[in-house]
Amino acid sequence: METLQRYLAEHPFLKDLSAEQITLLAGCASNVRFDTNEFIFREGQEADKFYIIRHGKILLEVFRPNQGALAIQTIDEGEILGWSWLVPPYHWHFDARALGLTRAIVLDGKCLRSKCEEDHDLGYELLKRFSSIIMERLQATRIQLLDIYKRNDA
Amino acid sequence: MAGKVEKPVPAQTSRRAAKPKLAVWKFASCDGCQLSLLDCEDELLSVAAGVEIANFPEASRAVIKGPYDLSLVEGSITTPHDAERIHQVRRASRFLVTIGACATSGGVQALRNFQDVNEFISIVYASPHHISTLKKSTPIDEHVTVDFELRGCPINKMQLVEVLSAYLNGRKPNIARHSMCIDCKRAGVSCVMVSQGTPCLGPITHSGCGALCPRYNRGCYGCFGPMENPNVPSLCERWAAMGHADVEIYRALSTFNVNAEAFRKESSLYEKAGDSE
Amino acid sequence: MSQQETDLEQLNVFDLSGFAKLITLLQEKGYTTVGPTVEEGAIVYDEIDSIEDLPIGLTDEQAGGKYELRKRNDHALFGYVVGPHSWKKFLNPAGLRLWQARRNGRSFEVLEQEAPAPSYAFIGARACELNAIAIQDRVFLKGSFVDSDYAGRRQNIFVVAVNCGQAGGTCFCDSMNAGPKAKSGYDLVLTEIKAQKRNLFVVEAGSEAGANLLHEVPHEPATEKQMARVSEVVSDAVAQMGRQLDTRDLQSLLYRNSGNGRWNEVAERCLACANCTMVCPTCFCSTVEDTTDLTGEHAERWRLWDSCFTQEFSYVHGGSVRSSISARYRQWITHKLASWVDQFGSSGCVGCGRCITWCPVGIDITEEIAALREADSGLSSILRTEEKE
Amino acid sequence: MAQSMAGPMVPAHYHVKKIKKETFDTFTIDLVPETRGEFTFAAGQFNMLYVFGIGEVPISISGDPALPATITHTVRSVGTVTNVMRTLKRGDGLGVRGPFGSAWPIQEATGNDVVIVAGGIGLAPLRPAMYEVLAQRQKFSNVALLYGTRSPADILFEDEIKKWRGHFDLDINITVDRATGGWYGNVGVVPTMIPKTPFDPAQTVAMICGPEIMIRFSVMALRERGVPDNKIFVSMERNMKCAVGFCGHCQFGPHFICKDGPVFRYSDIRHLFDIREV
Repeated sequence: METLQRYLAEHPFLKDLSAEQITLLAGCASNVRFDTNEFIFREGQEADKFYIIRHGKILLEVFRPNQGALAIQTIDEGEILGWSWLVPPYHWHFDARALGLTRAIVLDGKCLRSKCEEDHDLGYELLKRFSSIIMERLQATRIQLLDIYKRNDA
Repeated sequence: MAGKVEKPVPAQTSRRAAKPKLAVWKFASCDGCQLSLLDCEDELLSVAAGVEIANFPEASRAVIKGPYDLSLVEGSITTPHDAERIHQVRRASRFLVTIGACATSGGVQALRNFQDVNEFISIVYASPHHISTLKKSTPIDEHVTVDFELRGCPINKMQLVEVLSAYLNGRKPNIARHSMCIDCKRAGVSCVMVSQGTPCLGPITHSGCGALCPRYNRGCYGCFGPMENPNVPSLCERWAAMGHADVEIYRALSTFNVNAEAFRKESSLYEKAGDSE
Repeated sequence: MSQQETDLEQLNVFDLSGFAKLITLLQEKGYTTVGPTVEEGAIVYDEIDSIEDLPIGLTDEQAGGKYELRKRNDHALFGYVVGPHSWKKFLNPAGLRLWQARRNGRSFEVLEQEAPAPSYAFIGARACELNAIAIQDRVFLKGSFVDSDYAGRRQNIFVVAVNCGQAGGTCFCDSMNAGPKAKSGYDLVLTEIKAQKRNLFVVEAGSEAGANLLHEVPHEPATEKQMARVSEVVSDAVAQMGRQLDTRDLQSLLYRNSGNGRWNEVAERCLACANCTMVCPTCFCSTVEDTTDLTGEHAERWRLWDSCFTQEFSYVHGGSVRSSISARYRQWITHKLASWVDQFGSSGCVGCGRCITWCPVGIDITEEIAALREADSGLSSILRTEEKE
Repeated sequence: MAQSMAGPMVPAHYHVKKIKKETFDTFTIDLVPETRGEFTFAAGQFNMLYVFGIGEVPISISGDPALPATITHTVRSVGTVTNVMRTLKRGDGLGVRGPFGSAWPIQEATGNDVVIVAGGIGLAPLRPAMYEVLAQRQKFSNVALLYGTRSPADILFEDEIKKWRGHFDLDINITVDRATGGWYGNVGVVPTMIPKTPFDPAQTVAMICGPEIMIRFSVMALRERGVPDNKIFVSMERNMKCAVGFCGHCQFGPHFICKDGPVFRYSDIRHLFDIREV
């Protein structure tokens, strides 16, 4: 438990949170592991968690009828997986699958949501951090959509 | 329109095996563009050495069944039969190049696109019921995919030779899409519009004729149609400021390339004046 | 030797017969004499056999998009300014075969070049044009690569310059510090003065070749009165300048206004026809065309005058970088007046006014700069007010 | 006219030594001079390649500067000239003018971390820089290669990259925009890898080549990490006809890409990125 708390305190994503807030987060956190190709969540399921990847690689993909899964993005060690727990209606938008043995810290979103309602300072801090992640992902997706390496035959 | 230029062409160079088959097809037109090919006297032997002329109504009666490596298409689509036939030509052709204003923009016969065709027919023909025609004269690329468009009324024979050379050598034809003015200035011809007040369509017209009219002290008639992004409104305003009536502007834009969008769009603004005359 | 030194410094005078002799001498020395002559309502540069071919007694009236020849009430030989041609057509031809080659098995060989271009004697080059030649010299001769064709033509020319006695309606060489008095770049410079109904030319040598040639032309030392006329003639021209261009801070004005709305405004009028760049005596852009004959055995590479106003000019696979006319006009004027300085150490404009006269819709570079300046000062005053608040 | 034989527009004769297919639309072509001699160039420079009767195109040099006996280019066939070039056989003649342009700042990077960011065919002009860095690996601290392509099938120089990975002293990260089955690597655009790459922003020289948009966003990510603008180098692209500063086509603001570039210090051209259609 203590190592978990220390890991969270040292993680760049949670930098500058107070000791109390870290303790509070640690209270909602636990370690988890996924085997190769194991799904962490699937589109449409209730989103009540988020993950801090400690080791391994997660693939976000979208399933297209008749064409199978399309990879959208990979999430690496040190990065945050999942923000849907924060935004109603709290459902996952994509499938997330481990590309290899993956270890992560999972935080209970449901529990955090109610804590954020009680403690708006914490809520604000988390919202700030997650909104920048949402922004980065949106930006990356937009560039990806441009298909910049496409052939432009004369 | 003229943008879709090249498909990857395999190098044919000196290792040419069989001669590529060339076909010339005529749709609604005056045959003038086909004749440009015959007019290439100096080059004709080389053309004949380079290609097998498999179908060419103006030059020979021999008709060889397709497929053809290169089809030159002259004329616009004006009848239901032609609208079918062009698809057959496309299917039988590896490359299809349209030649001339009729094939690339509908030609002067596209003037009817803006009038009542049946009325024309009843005036012109003794037995109008024999006539089967479409309401509009349309360019080839409204019907099938075109690999290259060669402009002009008629086309410039040197440009035709250039397209054939480019085809035979598997390279991109050196056919510029800029204004006629560039050709005029390269040739050292003084601007007839500036120095003599002659109305000239050169600044909005596609290059290719070698500034033929200005060389003879005349304004450009726009035979090669609109250049790449032409600023037609600005030139027309200038003509008006020079004292040219709306009807003159309308008529200048309503000739061989009347159906080319940039010309049509602007001429329609001056059309009223043309009608009221 | 001492004789030549005197000539280089001293002003002399000759009359029409002296001038005629000068032309003949140049021809005898193997020069093709080219100069102003009338063709289809304009004064162009072409081969001239004698002074009879010059536009004697003519003048040109010029305005935005307008050029007209008129009779003068005298028989001046140089009573006009510049026309649609510039000397670049002789030094940097509109179309030039760079080389030709023939197939050689699986490879090719470049063939021997034909005879060199003729040596030209330029008769009647103006100060702005000498500056334009100097500007093109910097492009083709002074960089890391030397254009050997240009160099070959350039070193063979003989220049008989003329100081302008009048300025045209679109002239602004004074603003660009490029005229009307020729300061360098000539072998001989003439100033046409009238004396008792006679055409006289005050002549000054600008090179040893010029001084040597002058020896062979009958001439006499200029009188003090005649010498005084030279500066009067030039100052008359200055007073007549049809246009002005405020060059203060011009480079940064253009750089900081790349997003100015004025570009869209001028683009409404601009035809992107490229006339301005074709008539400009300094515009040097070209395109390269590789051609073949029908047999495919013979290939050539040609260089042709090109323009930043065409779509193809900025084509990078997939499309044109400058697809809008506003971007192309901005590119042209910014290059001409601003980035040219970064590239070659001087402005690319000599104030000859050709781009104004020969623009079919009369777009005026001096007017555009004035408008940009106004828009800029309006903008900066707003910014300043905002800062204060 | 007499002098133009020696002019900079006349190509020198070379012939094809080898053509190797890299991906479905790229190939690497090795050329040797017709007459004996070596071809020295600096990493980042380009040549004008002329196919007889077809035309000429600018192609960056992708070979090893330390091996000047052959010149190597990696070409994407996207036009008439490159389509024909792909069909050339060993022994076929080809015209070469060059080398032209500026070079990657290998000297300046000495003693620093090196971050090489490549997109698509943009790895080709950066490969000579990789060779030079690897040849004197001890002179640099961390060295990272961040490489993005459209799909796994578009990855260039896969064997070589595998070899580089085996050195264990390089950070090699490849990402694709579109993953296909069997791809277990990164998915996403190159700039997203910059925050995750270990380097000291204060002691880093970055070199970027790829589509202009990819350059733009990579620069942003590097700046966010704190890499100063004058330590970021980018290779730019514009229309080039003559390669010697005469034709004017490749102007990029006051710069000629052919002689002032293609490699620029970002701080020198930063302001141009703010201008549309420059």
